[in-house]
Amino acid sequence: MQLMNEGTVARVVGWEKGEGECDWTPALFESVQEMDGFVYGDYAGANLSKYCVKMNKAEGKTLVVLKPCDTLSFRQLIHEHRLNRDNFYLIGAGCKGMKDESGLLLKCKTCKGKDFEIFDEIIDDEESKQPTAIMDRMEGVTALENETAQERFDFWRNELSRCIRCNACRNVCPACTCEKCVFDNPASSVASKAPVTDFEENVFHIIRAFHVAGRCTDCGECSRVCPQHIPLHLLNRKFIKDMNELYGEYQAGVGEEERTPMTTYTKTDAEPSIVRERGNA
Amino acid sequence: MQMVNETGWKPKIVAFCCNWCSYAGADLAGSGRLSYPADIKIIRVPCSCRVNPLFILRAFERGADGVILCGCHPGDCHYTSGNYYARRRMTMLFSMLDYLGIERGRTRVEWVSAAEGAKFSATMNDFAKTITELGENRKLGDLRCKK
Amino acid sequence: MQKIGVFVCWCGSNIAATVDVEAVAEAVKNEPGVVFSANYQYMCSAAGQKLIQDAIHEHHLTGIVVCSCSPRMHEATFRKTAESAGLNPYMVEIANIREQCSWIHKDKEEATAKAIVLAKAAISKLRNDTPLQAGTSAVTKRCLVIGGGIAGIQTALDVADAGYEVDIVEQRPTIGGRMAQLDKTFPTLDCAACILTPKMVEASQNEKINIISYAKVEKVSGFVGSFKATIRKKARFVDETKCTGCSLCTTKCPSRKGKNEFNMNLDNRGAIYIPFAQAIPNVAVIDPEQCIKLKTGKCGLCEKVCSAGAINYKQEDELIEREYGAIVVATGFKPIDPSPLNEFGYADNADVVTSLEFERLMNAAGPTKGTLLRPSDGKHPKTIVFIQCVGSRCEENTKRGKPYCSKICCMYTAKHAMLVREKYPDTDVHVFYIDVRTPGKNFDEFYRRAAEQYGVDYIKGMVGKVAKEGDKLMVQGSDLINNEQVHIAADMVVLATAIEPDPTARSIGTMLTASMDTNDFFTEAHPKLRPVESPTAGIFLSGVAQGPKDIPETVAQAGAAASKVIGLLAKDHLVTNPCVAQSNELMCNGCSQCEKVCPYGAITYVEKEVRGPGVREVRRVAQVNPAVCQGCGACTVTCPSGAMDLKGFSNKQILAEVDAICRW
Amino acid sequence: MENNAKFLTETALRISGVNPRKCMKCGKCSGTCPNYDAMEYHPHQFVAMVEKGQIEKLMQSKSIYLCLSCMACVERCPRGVEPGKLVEAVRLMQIRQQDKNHKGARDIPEFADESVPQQLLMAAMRKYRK
Amino acid sequence: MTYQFPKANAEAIVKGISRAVYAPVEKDGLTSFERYEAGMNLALDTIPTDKSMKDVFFPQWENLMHFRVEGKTIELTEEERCHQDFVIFGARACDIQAVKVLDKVFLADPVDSYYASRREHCTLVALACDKPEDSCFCKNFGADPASPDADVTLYPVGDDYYVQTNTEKGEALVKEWNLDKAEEGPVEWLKGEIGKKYEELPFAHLNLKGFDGEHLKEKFDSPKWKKLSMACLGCGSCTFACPTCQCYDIRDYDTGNGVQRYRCWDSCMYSDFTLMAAGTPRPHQLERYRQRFMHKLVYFPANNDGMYSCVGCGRCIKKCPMHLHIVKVIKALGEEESK
Repeated sequence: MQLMNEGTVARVVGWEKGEGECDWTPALFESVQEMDGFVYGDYAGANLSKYCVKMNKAEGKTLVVLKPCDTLSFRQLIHEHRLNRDNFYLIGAGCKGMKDESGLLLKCKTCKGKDFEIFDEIIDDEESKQPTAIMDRMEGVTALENETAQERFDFWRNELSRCIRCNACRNVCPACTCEKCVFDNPASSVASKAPVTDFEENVFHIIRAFHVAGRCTDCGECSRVCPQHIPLHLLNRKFIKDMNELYGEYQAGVGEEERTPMTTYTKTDAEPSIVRERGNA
Repeated sequence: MQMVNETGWKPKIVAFCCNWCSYAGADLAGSGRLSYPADIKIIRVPCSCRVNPLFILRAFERGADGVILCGCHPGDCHYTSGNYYARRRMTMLFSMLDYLGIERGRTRVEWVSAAEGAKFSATMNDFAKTITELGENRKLGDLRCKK
Repeated sequence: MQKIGVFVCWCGSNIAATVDVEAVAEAVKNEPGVVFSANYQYMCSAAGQKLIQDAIHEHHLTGIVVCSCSPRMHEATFRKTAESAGLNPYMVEIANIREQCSWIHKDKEEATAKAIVLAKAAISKLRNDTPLQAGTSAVTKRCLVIGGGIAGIQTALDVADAGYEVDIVEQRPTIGGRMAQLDKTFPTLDCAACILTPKMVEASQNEKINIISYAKVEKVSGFVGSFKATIRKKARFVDETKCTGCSLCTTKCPSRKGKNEFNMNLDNRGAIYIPFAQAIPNVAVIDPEQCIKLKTGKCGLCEKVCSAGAINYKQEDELIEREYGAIVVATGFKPIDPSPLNEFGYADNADVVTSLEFERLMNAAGPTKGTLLRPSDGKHPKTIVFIQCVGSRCEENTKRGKPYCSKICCMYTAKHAMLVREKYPDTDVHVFYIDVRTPGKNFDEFYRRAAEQYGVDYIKGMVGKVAKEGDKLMVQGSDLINNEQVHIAADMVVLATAIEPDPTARSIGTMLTASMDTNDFFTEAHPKLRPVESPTAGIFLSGVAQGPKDIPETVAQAGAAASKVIGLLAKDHLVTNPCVAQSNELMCNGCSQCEKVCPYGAITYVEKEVRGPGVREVRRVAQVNPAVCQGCGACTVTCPSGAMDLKGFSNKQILAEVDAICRW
Repeated sequence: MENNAKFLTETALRISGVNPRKCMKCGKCSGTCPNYDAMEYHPHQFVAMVEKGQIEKLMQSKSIYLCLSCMACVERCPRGVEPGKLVEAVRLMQIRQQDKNHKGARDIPEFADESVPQQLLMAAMRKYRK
Repeated sequence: MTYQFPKANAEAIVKGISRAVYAPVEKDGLTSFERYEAGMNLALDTIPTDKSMKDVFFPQWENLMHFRVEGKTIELTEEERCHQDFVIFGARACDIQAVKVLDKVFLADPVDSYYASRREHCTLVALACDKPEDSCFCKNFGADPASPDADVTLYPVGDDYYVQTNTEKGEALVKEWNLDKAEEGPVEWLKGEIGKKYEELPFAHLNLKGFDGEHLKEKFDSPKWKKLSMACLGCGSCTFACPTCQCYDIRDYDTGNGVQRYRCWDSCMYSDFTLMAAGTPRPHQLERYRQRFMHKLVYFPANNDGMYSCVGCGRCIKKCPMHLHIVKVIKALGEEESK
């Protein structure tokens, strides 16, 4: 994979091995010698798009290795003017489904597909084109929707009460690139540092999901990184499912259109009362 | 007139009204002496699209039992498109609250024009009734505020 | 800390009968920041206002809350009161304790309690108020009209009449637009040229009007009152100041392959040409695609025959930069291309023509000099079938056509049918229609005349197939009234094709940040009450650019747009609403989400060095133009970081109100 | 509408997936129909009659068998109503209840001796299962 | 004294303690120290728990005081300190070492009375670590997994726990349990076994040479920080899992009727950590990342007689979403030293 020599690109963002079998870490390589440590394979789960925001202002081009799903995040970040396409050389890397110590990652079990949305060069093989999805992406959301309101409430209380507000979900999220998050901003009137009450647990996750609605590519990093194992993707996917159903199929990070379902409308959109009229109470 | 249930508990309801249609509709309800419960307090906003989901969550945090957003009818927005955005945003927010198991009836959007004083009053009465039936908001408040 | 005064109005007994005003004034005394409170019978009266002014002076108040009637009633009054006492007028908040309290509640205790909460909410908001200054911006007294059809001409004439300079930018070599291509006009059947050309001449002779033809608007920046436009005037290769319009060159030009756009490509023209005899400016233009001299360097015949020496093969595009106070969009329309609707056989049969082509075939200045002849063999058609609603009224988002009614087809089809029957009474004329829509003065009478006096055969039903059989066109359609399928062997078929906005409209809309609907028609600021203004301040709409309409409607709208322009240009300065959005550049991500929801195009992005505690770098940040922003707040909710806020209705102000109301 | 008619209408709409209210009554379907003259009820009438609940009349008419299923009407309808699908739906409804001796999937094994080709059974299942 | 009871009785013993008991409890696949209630799922075999024992003495958030505004007067109510004895059951050597680190911070002058009151009222029952994880490296930092320093120590041998009391407080607690006395032999055997097991762990011997005040500048200026910190998201997972991270923020919550003043954990990984009017002193993640490890390995020992504020529990190894952790830092910067 080290076909990029110095000159064309000033640095490479990829992965290197850790102390054990599965603890690969996103890594920065700034010279050809360093590239000896470069690896790509089964444990390259992290989405490197988020690191690109930091690299956007660096001198020279940065080579970044992106999996098919990561390219969606990259494209979305271009839509949001957080990245300048010209500053990057993108290697689309084939993906056979990524793993951690306990096997195939959750996000890969509901893989969205193997197409690269944006790239300069693709390195893959036949095997990496085979679908990895083994379950329906919206299965979890649908199951919850079919429960009663009380069941849903109990489910989410149990899940969200574990939140320790470590901000891993936010900090890993390629859609969360605010210079200053409202929850960190003392002037915003809603800043908070610890989930002191149920309400603070709820509001952080509702608002975070709302802020990334339409921009979330469903890369699944939030759930992957949560040290408390909260299924955060179920919140984002709820918005994705709703938007698909109400405003037409949409995948953030695909195509040239910069508008998201939340920054556009039609005159015949569903009324908010649709929430009262459908599904289980 | 105030809504009171058996325990003496009274609902707290916040109504966000856009300046051009619904706030004027509320004024018309007033000049027509069309009553609705005193538990409902109105906050004036320039347009329904000014209402941030955070405002609604904040109301619940601080002890509101219901929040209603009123704006111009779709197509009649003073700013042409504000209520269309509000409609999508609120649909998404309400759907999420429902998904989290919060009672559906606690949030509502109604389009009330400046000429619809009667509708404003009827809507508010109906909403207050719904909230009274639902009872106190226990799922989405911050208990620290109760101290 | 602010010093707040609270003034509780009795409104006679309107408030005082149900609300214990003294209790309200007493209850708010302990609110943080409140240093004074009072109640009075009529706060809006001269004496009431004096009470407020005195309190402002005496207690050095920094803001006031008036508990009274709706702010829609007296907010302006109390703002003026405050201003005259030296207070910033935006440091005034109204608690509506009449419409929202005393008038709708009967129980005094309950109403008083609510009035206190409303007063406290207003106080909480006021604590977060900041003084706001209404800005002003100068108005450039010049108007740009994009499009030189009847809509643009009429607007220009009306604006010029009021004494303001107007530039008309027209993409074709001549003004006149679609109307110039028409033969006769309904419902009076007067000839289009006879009523249009005098207007064209008038426009060209008006000192205030400057016609920039064969040009396009390339870039627009700025905002209401001071737009800056760059106009590209394409090279004509003919010196406009020298050409006399003698048209000798056009007859001598050896190149004859250029399609004559003015005649809907039904015949050819020279490489150097004047679109039509009455063109304004009456100046020749060279089509560089066809000109032998420009392509091969040989020929130069036109230069030789031109006694005025106007030909200049070296002419280049010219860029004109100018400032305008107002811009009028009059970009007009074109008929759709019916080829994709293959059942009508337009692409395959020369004798299936669109209505605009038919206009040219009937026109004395047209390719057939006004004799109706079939394009295929030049014979007189004996049976003509007109088909209405071709590509109109189709299901949305399908390739069948447009979802809207094109509005003018019913009438022009009746006109065509009538003209044919009048000129060639031996011709059979059939019209297939779905509905005949004639809502206009003398319109239905006109249509009935076609059917009753001229014997036009109106068939309710639609054509399913047009197929060539020998030298006939077999038209198969349904006759719903007789419940039968009809087959007509026609010599000519005329399609009343839908009209769509000119293809340049979308790019112009984007340039002007003027919103458009999904069909590329410009959106009006309010569908009923502001039908000739775009939501983007300073942009006005004239003619079909806004939606299908006929000539009288177009002229009426053009005049209306002109009066709006005049109203704007008559002002030296615009006072801007200070309650506008503001972007905190330190927090802005530059993500452009706000820009997308702004209905006014008030938000632009700039690369800028931002400075703050520990921050000093160049970032892409949003900037709001306060002269353009109308203060709806759509951007504030779209902004995830909260960088965008609305003055006068800031997040803090609204949250403070929420907190005050919801206190547990 | 009486109950049976209502049931039939709903069935026709469900099978066809057509919304007859989208029809603007332009008659283009009938204008385009190649077998118009043979039919008692024409494509546009199918749409109107289904909307009015007159399914039984349609079921009894020979027209349902005279439709060539060329789908020209579906292709050309400006409003996307798809009359051809309605004709097909009504035809299916008629076929399914012929002589009221319709067989369910469970009845099939009785018939399935070696002389019955497997393909026939499968084809029948596919066609009439809906 | 040495006692003995069957492992199966552990739950009954915890239930039987008359005071409040905090013990490792498993819920939804995660373990943490919780106030034990009947029906909870004791997790006495887990090493280490997902969340550390720190939570008991220094919870993620705690109220300090409450202000109430009436008219123009302010009324202040202080939060009560801990005044009832309680027991922590099942503490591990690393967490106990961590409390010693916390003591250096919170019990030094000025004493943190909220923390001190909890320390005072606690009786600590420790568990020797017979089944360490690969991520354990506590012995590098002075903790002894074979005989953790507590009021009472439990040694799992076979199907039994052997109990040794180390203090009077401990002896008093164990008396309540009415246990049979036991031989010391198995305890000594187990200590030996544990000693051997720890020798075989992958991170058993880390080279800590040079991690002291003497080499402060050299470590601080190392060019390796750039690469080490690159993948850091700046989340607080490591600090919140860490048993010694003790930074907190004091915040006010406006309840509408008054103000609740509380403190909550803060993380040096956050961009708004120690935010001042002039901005943050560590504007980049590199500086924040360096701060955390420099503090654990250099600054803290420099100021506390060589005591590291890492205890080798291995939680950061398990919790970091990007697999960054202190062992990588020690290895990267330590290598430099050995050259």
